[in-house]
Amino acid sequence: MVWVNSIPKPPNLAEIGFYIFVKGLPRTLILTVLGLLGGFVIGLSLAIMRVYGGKELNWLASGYEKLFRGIPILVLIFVFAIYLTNLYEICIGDTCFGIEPQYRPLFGVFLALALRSGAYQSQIFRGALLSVNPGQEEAARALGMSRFQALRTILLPQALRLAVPSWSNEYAVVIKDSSFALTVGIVEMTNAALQISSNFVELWAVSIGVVAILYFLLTYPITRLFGERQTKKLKELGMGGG
Amino acid sequence: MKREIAVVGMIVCLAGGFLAGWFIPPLFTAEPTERKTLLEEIQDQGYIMVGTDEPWPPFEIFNVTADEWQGFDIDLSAMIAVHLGVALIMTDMDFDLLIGACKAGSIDMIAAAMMVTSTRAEQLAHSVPYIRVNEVVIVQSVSTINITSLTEITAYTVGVQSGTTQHDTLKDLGMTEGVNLLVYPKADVLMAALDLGTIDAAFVDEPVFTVYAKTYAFKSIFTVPAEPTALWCRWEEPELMKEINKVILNAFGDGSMDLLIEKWFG
Amino acid sequence: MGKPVLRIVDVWKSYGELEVLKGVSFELMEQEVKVIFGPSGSGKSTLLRCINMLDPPDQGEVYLSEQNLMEPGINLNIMRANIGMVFQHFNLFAHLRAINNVSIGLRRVKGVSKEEARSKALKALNQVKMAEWADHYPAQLSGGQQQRIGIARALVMEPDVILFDEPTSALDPELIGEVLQVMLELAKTGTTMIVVTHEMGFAGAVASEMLFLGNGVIIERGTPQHFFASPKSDRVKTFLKQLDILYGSHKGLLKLSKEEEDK
Amino acid sequence: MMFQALPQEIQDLLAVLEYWDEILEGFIMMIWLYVWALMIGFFLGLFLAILRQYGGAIISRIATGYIEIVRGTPLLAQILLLYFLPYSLNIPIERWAFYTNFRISDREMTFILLNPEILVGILALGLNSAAYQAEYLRGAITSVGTEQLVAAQSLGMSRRVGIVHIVLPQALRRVIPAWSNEAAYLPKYTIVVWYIGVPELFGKAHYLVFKEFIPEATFIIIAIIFLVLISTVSKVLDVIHKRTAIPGL
Repeated sequence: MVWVNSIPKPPNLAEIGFYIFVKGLPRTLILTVLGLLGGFVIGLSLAIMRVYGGKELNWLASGYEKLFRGIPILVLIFVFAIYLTNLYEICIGDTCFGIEPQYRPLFGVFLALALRSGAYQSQIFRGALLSVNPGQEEAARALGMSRFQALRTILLPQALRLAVPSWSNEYAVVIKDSSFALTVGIVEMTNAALQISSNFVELWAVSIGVVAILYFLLTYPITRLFGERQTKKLKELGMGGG
Repeated sequence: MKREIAVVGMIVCLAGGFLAGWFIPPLFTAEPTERKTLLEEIQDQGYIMVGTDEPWPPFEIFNVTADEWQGFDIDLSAMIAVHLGVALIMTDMDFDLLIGACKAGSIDMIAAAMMVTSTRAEQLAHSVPYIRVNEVVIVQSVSTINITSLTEITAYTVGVQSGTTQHDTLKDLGMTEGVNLLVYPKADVLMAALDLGTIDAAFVDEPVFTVYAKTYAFKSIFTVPAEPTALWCRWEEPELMKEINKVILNAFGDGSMDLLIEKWFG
Repeated sequence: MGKPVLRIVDVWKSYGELEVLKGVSFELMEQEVKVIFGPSGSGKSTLLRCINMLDPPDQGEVYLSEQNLMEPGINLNIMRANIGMVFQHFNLFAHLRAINNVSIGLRRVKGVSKEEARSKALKALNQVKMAEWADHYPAQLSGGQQQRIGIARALVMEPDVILFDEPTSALDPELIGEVLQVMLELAKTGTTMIVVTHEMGFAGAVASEMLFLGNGVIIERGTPQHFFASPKSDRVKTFLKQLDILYGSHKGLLKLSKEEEDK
Repeated sequence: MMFQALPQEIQDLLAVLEYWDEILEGFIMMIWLYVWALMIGFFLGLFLAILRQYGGAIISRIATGYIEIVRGTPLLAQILLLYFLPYSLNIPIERWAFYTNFRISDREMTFILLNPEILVGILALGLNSAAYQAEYLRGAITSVGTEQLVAAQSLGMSRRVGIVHIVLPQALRRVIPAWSNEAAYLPKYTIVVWYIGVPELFGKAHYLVFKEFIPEATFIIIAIIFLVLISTVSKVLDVIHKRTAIPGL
């Protein structure tokens, strides 16, 4: 049946939710998880550079932070997703990390999310590293550990635990930012909702409302669980600056 | 610790190189001696990436009920894909970004009811025009607006889709964005805004009006003949364009184009 | 002695399961100084908070100048302005200079004009020997200086009674003296006070009556001489002995402060 | 020979900068939205934070619910919902626009103060920012501690006076570092209003892309504008913070 000649019956609320979930959730989750992990690697390296690196490294890292915190995610997504191929063909050659052209927009959005999230996560980890009690490092060094050993075995494990509450907020930010992937045609949850509304114009508000609820269900329990509970747990353990 | 700094330094250098590569591309633009044509590449990878802007029915829309792309442009692209012996992958993006994306190589071809204009032709190559549609000024059925020339519409608030020829036309007539010209990135937002009454009129392709008039109470009050519509790809890929033109001309020859027009505009 | 300023009748207070006050009653006459002491957790601070209704009691009555504070519909804010309070941790307003810390109560509660409030505040600061620090922020002052400003803040409102909640227990030993000195002078000028403290020397010097609070009830009451010479209850004896071990002989302290007074 | 023609990249940048009037219009529109959104967000956020901290059980729950729901849903969805709310409720919208025209050198420019789209944009951004600012403010209020309010009450101040004159002045100082983060990064999110037809910097960028077809140069310019704006705002706020610092806060 041709859509334009016979408009099908509008879906009900459950069908809308189901469509958005089945169609959009995988892309949203892939982008969020990869973006967070990429941001984690970048953010942790930057944080260590800022706290323990020399003047030059500190300067480099804070420059990176300023750059990626200052550019809107929409512009970043745009530049990375659409002009990535161009960029790689110029810089490296004809291949783009061996990524098939059809997945390049997805890869571009991932890069944008990871680079941006890295800049924010760097701040989170830096704060956490600084709020580990300075006595901890002294005690570790007094035992004869090298600076790197102290960082790896004593400071980082504590700092990572301290970072969990803010990190869960970052998760909420990334999952929402991933909705801007719709501008480059990636069908994640928001785009799935827009597809429904472009088919059934009367369902505009409903489908957008449903997708908003879905985002809420994806973010609230996690930020709640890792945010408030973890903060309480950390307090019981007596960790964090004192 | 030194090793760690080296690793971190490498990451930074990569990022730095990445940015440097952005700003100093001439350093790297040594012409590759043996370059595969896009046509060969498409046949190697087994699919063609076609950029479009959904929704713009009946040219293109993603049908959520059938879970597939539908529309005149989609069918035409499918014919080309079949002819090339490859799969068809549709990529949806904002209309005004299509040309830049195609130039950058993110998509291989544009099939988005894009009319032929001289400025666009400076950027990209167009195929044989496959259809010619009118542009119409539409208003709510209950509206009393009446115009005898397009210039008169400047007295009202008009909505257009960003980056279309209609956008350009009205801007050239001296309308001001945000005051009496409202620009929406998506057609369905534009149509909803007209129905809502935040705009007095909209300026769109006639077939698009026909489709949306099935849902909304709209009427057409003025018709403007427009440029023909064509498919677009990069100037550097004449081989691909030759194949595209072949398919379109064949379709005109064996009557399948008439069937398509009957199916979508009939 | 004049009429009772404060009368507390059978005050009960509990936090959930925990009974903190189990029927406390006493009267406070004008110009009288009462010292309340006892082991931690015996409800001393809670008693003070019950008196100025920051934590209203569950049961019982509190009369300030024969006005029942437990009566519904009474404007507690006005009543509280007549009860000064000095806190263990000073609780100075961190965003205000010393002078404004003292004058803000006058201006916001009593609606005194800016100039008048300032001159009154300066007078109060003079009284606690802090006038030259008037333009400092609390964070720039030592604990003893902060506490003296806390006293001036309570004093400037000209309250009927001032409650002191362990005013020296958060201070370093060398700073305690200056605060006690100020409090001694206040007592001498006839300020009505209730002081929760373990400074037995101070108590001996100024208290007209001392109350030993244990497990939410007044176990023993009497003059300082009574407590130092022959306390009746065993719990008081052990407690005083522990204080002795901690702070040295209270009798010695008592003598010292007496000598100071004589000078 | 080499210097006869400017490099292509520079030519592209110059071609885009030819449209400086469009860019300036978009920039002013962005700042306009930003200032309003920040102000609405601040006052509403303060209100929400106080309700959440000092309201009774029910009011505090309502404020918490609002904050969590807004923080948990994407801004784009909020804006689209708000824009089509009257549409769903069948409330007709009258068309109106307040704007001024002015000339700079030879270009005719239009500065639009308010139209329905801008109103929705300002409201949506403000309502969204309020939820975030409320959380920062609540954190600051919590860190001031209850003891300060107790001390104020012991002087005879009412709860309301104590909150307004003792707790808030301290909380507002403490919140500056966290708040200036929000203030500095809010401009980035104003671009979303382009989806409902506000001619804002990002929309202008799209227009330039379809006019000149030089997306790289256009978006580099847009990115630079944002970078400069955001670093300026955070620098200024930093200086203000240092200038107004009080010992111990």
